[in-house]
Amino acid sequence: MKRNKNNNNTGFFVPEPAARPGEKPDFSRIDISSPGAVPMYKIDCAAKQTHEFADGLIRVLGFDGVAGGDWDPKLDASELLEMLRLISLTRTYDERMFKLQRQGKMSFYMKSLGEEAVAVAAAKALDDEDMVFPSYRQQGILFSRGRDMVDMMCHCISNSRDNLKGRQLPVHYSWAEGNFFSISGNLCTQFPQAVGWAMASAAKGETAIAASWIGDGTTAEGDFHAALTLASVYRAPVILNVVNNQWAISTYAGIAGGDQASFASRGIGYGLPTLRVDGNDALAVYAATKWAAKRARSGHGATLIETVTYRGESHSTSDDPGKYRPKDEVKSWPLGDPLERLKDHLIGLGTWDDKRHEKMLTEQAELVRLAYKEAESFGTLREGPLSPTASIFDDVYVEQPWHIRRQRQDLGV
Amino acid sequence: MKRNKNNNNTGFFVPEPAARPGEKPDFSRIDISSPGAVPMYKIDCAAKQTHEFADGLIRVLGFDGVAGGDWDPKLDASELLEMLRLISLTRTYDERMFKLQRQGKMSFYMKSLGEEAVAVAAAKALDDEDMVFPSYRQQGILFSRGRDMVDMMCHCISNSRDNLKGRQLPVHYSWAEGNFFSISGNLCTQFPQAVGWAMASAAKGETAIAASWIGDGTTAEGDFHAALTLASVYRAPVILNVVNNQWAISTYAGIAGGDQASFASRGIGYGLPTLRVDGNDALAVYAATKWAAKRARSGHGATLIETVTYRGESHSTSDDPGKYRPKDEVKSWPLGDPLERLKDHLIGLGTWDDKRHEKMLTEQAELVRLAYKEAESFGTLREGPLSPTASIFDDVYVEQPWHIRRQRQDLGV
Amino acid sequence: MARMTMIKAINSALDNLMQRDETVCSFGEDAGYFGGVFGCTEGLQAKHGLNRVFDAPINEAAIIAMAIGMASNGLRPVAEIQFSDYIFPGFDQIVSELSRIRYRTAGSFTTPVTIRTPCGGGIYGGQTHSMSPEAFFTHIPGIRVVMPSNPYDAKGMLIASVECDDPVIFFEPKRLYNGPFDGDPHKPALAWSSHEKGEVPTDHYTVSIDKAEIVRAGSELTILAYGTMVHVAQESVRVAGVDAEVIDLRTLLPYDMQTIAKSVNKTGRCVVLHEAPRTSGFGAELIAQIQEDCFYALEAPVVRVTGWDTPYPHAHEWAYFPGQERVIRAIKQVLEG
Amino acid sequence: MARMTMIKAINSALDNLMQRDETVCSFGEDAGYFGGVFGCTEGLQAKHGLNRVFDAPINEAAIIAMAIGMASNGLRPVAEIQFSDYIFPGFDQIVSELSRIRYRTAGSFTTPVTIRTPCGGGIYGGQTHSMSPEAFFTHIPGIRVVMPSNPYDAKGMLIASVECDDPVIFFEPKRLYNGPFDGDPHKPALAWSSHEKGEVPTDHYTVSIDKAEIVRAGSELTILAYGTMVHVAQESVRVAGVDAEVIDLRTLLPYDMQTIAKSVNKTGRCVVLHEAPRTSGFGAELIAQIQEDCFYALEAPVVRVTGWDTPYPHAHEWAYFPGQERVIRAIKQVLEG
Ligand SMILES: Cc1ncc(C[n+]2csc(CCOP(=O)(O)OP(=O)(O)O)c2C)c(N)n1
Ligand SMILES: Cc1ncc(C[n+]2csc(CCOP(=O)(O)OP(=O)(O)O)c2C)c(N)n1
Ligand SMILES: [Mg+2]
Ligand SMILES: [Mg+2]
Repeated sequence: MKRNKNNNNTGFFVPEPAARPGEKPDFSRIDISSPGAVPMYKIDCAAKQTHEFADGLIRVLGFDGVAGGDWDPKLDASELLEMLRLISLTRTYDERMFKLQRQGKMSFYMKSLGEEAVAVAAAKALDDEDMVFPSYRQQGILFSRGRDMVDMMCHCISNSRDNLKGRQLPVHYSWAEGNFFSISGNLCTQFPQAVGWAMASAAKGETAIAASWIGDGTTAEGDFHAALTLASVYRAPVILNVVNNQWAISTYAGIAGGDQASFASRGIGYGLPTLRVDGNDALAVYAATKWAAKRARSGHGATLIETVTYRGESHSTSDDPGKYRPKDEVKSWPLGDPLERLKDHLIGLGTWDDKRHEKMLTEQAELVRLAYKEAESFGTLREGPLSPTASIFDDVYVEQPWHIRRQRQDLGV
Repeated sequence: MKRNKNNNNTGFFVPEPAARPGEKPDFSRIDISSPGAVPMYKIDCAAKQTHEFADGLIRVLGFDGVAGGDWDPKLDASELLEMLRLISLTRTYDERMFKLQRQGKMSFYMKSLGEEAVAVAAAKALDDEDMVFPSYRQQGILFSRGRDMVDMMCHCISNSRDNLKGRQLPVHYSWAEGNFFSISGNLCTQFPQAVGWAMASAAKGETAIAASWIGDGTTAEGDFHAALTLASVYRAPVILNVVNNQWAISTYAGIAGGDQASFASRGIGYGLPTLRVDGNDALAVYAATKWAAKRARSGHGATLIETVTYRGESHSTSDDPGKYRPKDEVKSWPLGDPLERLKDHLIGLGTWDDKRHEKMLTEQAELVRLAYKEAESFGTLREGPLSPTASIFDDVYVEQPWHIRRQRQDLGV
Repeated sequence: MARMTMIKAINSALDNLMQRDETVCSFGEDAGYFGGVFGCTEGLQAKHGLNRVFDAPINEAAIIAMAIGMASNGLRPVAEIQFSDYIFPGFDQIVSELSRIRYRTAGSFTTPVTIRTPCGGGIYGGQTHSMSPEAFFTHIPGIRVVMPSNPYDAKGMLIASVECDDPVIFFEPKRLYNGPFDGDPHKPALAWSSHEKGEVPTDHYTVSIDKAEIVRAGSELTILAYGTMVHVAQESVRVAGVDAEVIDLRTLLPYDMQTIAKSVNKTGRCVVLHEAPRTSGFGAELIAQIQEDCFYALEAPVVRVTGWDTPYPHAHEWAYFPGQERVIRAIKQVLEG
Repeated sequence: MARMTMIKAINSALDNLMQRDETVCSFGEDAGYFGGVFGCTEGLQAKHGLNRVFDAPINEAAIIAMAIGMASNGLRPVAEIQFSDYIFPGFDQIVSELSRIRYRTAGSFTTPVTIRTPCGGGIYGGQTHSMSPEAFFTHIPGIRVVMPSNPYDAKGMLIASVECDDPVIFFEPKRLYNGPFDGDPHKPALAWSSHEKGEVPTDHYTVSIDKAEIVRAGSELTILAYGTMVHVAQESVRVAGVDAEVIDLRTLLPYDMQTIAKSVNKTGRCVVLHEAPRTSGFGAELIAQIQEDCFYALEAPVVRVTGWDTPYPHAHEWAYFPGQERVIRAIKQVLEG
């Protein structure tokens, strides 16, 4: 077998990231148009119109902290502050939980560091009745929708108050009351389910839409194609989001085809409108989501949104990113940090300052600390109490059939 | 549940074909550019360049029978005649086999009426060493590669000479000696396999490429996405063909998303070059395949080709198309008949005439009749002889393991 | 009451369901306008509208995922998979999603989906239109697996399945669609109109999806069968002239162990039939549980009569299909054993 | 010889294979540059090049289909599926394609693919990192299914699998990657360096993928186990102080019935262990065949000790995992029964 390095005429091509550990980070592939470069589209525009910018980047917040361009959602200061608070809270929570995992308090954890705006801003642009089908990196939605933090922690430490009775891995939240669909450990499965949910909503004549999120790596799954096909064919009121944070565990976006075309452009072949968005720009994410939601709600069908961002932390508590990417790659990330950028914007508007920011951080850290204290009072994975052991036999079926009943008796519970 | 008809703001949209039984056929959606409308691309052009015409139509043969435009492959009269002969032979064979099925000679049959050029012209543009992964409607490839017709028939009637030992449904040919991969009854599975085959060829430093064919309906399968992703990421020397014959059993191409965008345009999001071709124009199919093959062989990777054609017959011997589409829809098909068009072209060139054509048809009919007679001498499904009964236990594994041996003994064979 | 084929019975069930409950909808490949390649949904789109009965793209994962999403939003989808041989692209959505959503959300999301799919051999369908994949599904906690053997049960069980809050895989033995089949391909085909189980009420009724049915009471041995094999069993018993108790399992997950154990404890001998390959087929589960629950009553090894451990061959269909000869041989074997 | 973890043993097998046979290649999600999330392919890309060891897109169907295509063109691909819980998107390519290509082409195309995939529980992986899906695969004629229980076998069986002309599903019990595990989570973790089966030659050798191994000879009863449960069985036997014959099946399809039957005919009593859910688990097949082949030797019902018929719960891992207590209870039961 010929063992040719890339790009020869013999041997197939295996894409490689611009930089590996020890090499200089290189993000020259990220094309940074200025705010305003992508025009705002009419809500009922032809999908084709959006395709022109499927490789572009919808941006609102300039690096000078000034908002501009067609897509500026022109939010009130209070709305902006609320997003800032939520992004920051998500980050503070993640930080603490990650540490607690290292201390053995839970079996597993996953942060959303550096991409919190993707979840928070989208959630704020949706209605609370809209059903979200997130992946494991949109915990920001839960904060945005006001889920009780103690409940979230109780899930993560699998204690007696875990609303999922200890059955799911940490961070695989489910919150029916908040229209937050159960996160699956299996990638992409929820993408076409979201389309089905949205179709049901339309069939019932209801106004709620659905939104789902997957990562760049996950776009390779067959279910991605299933979702886009269904969404296109039935014009379902759904927003399909690809969070391109550049990495899928150790493989960069090129292994999913990201070097050949943007993930947004995948929508072109299905005739779906596509928006490619600066994911670290909360205002741009908000505006794009709002547009897609309005479009869906007014009967024009689905939109594919790619948010371009960067996974600031390891994939999960189980891997060391220093083994596959330059250690300080995040520092070279050209789209900056969503928290800092929104903060700068607010400071620029004169409604915020470093002092208030520090105070907020301190308060949030304390809030998280206290919440965890309370959560622990309901037990931890290691020490218990957990949900009753017998409960592992519940909810397999509506009623416990004979064979499961026998097994419960076998276990003596 | 609201039961709204299409296109309302409530209720999801269910696409419907332009015409159902009893209605007037309507192919106004088929956009017929003239030969020459789509330019020829350099063999190493950027994929993007081809995307401009992803909804266009590469054509060579005008309806006046004259060849023209950049894509004219400028074939010799003898090559053109050979294609004519093969298209006609495929049709004659299909015709006879379909009738024989109706007479109970085989359990099942599928014709390729009206789309024979897709298979024949592509096969002629490929090298014989190239591995083809066809669907069940590319029997034309077998004729083009010179497979013995008696062998083909013996397979279809599952007799003692069936090279597949009666294990496969009729028309699910496999012919290793002719580099014709086993046709699967499961749709789309072969599409990503073809990419793997092509990668192996590249890895070995060999020049053979792979080509695969699926139908419009089949593009909806997850494996379609698998194939395009692999082909794009690894720049595999493969040609991925979508034969858009407008129908998938009873569902029209819109149920696979074909109303929203062309199937060729699916390639855009993967950065694959896309060619959309008049499938009833043997010269255009030949030229497009030749281009893609050359591109693949010179290390520039995969191409997605959509051939636009029309399924002239029922899906198989098991359905009645009069139940789901206008009976005479084929007559309104704007791209005509591949055999007639090539014949007209040859007559225009002065190398063919109606008399010779009639003679060829008669000779081919006789050839097929005699071949079937010979085939039947090796048995038929109903009367036998079949392959030895004990052979059903062979080839499950390299060697027969104990449990299968026991089962064979159980059956007493 | 009316005489119906199994196809008509299924159609009637769907029609009744859609009439009574506006959340019921039905879709699949060719299952909208055309009414399905076997005609099970014929006429339903015209009657109930495009949003309730519609064609789906050829993607079995998409079909099942769409059903899951709809069910989680209050609908009762009935998804058709054209042949059970083609259910595997959607297998992940069943194993990882459909079967677990109630469990992993502690009951806060539920997905009452029914998946209908024709299965089994006997129609010269070759290896991709003949599979009996039920055993795979019986190893998936959280779903129910059922298979009727006649029009009356098909209708009643389909209604019960759709009305059940658990997800159900509803297998339809396609060889029985138009008439009973006793395993002898040389006899003229029978029609359901000549069979008492072809008598089907046009109105709504249910047949339990928890209970097996003793279709022939007997004392010498127990024969466990489902789908087409129920008819093969009955005819084999008649031909062999033995006093067998023939049980139509009807439901495979959970299966009705009470009825099974009672019978085997009584007869002490048992034959298990299925069309699917033997190794790790559903017969294995039945036997494992029988030897656990009825060990001291058993007077001979339980014998399996099954399809072979090969893909389903096309031409040699009748060498593969576990017909009367093999069943009768097994009956003799357990009686002598 | 050297002491190796199971991870290193697998790595060494792949390295040997690639060195000897230039058609061997290996790929999977994170299995290229990074060397796999468990490190099984670490260093191989650097050593053997990008075209032989590479990262794959996250699409298990694509991975398996790519392997099939490559194998049909003369390569010997070893595909890694990151967790066996995630093999189902590729299930169709296995059931409908990989297992049947030799058969449906009468041997003219063959696809010698090996699929490696970590399975089993014991690592707090929750319902999507703990599955034991082997039973599904044992119902697919045309593939082989194997599962080693220690580094020595892992290497020898992996080499045998890749060199075998049949497609092989090679399950790696992830709880054993770094050391043996006897089912007691409260004991300090053991390392393979302290276990004789951690002794692994660095050179090429094979271990049969047709033969079970009697890991403890005994006379009172037979215990059938594979993967992690082999170690649970051995420790349970020690604790219970019984003279059990413990058989490590190693290969599940085809399984080594000769060794099994010989043992059960000798002991007359049998316990079958697996982590997977009970209903239609692989234990069912073993029992069905045992009662067929050893009926008159059996003195008590064969007992199954298995995972429960529920998804694998996260927090209550040890209530789900079939540990020593349950095994010992079963041993007592068959000895008394
Ligand atoms: C079907 C399936 N295959 C593989 C995995 C293992 N896995 C978990 S996360 C992950 C990477 C996903 O990357 P991406 O989609 O980019 O999302 P991100 O983690 O970056 O948010 C992989 C391979 C899985 N969970 N499910
Ligand atoms: C996985 C799978 N699903 C469903 C089918 C049943 N089926 C066979 S052919 C067909 C229609 C295919 O239509 P298309 O792809 O347009 O090809 P054409 O028949 O028009 O050539 C269907 C649904 C199948 N064979 N395999
Ligand atoms: Mg990512
Ligand atoms: Mg078609």
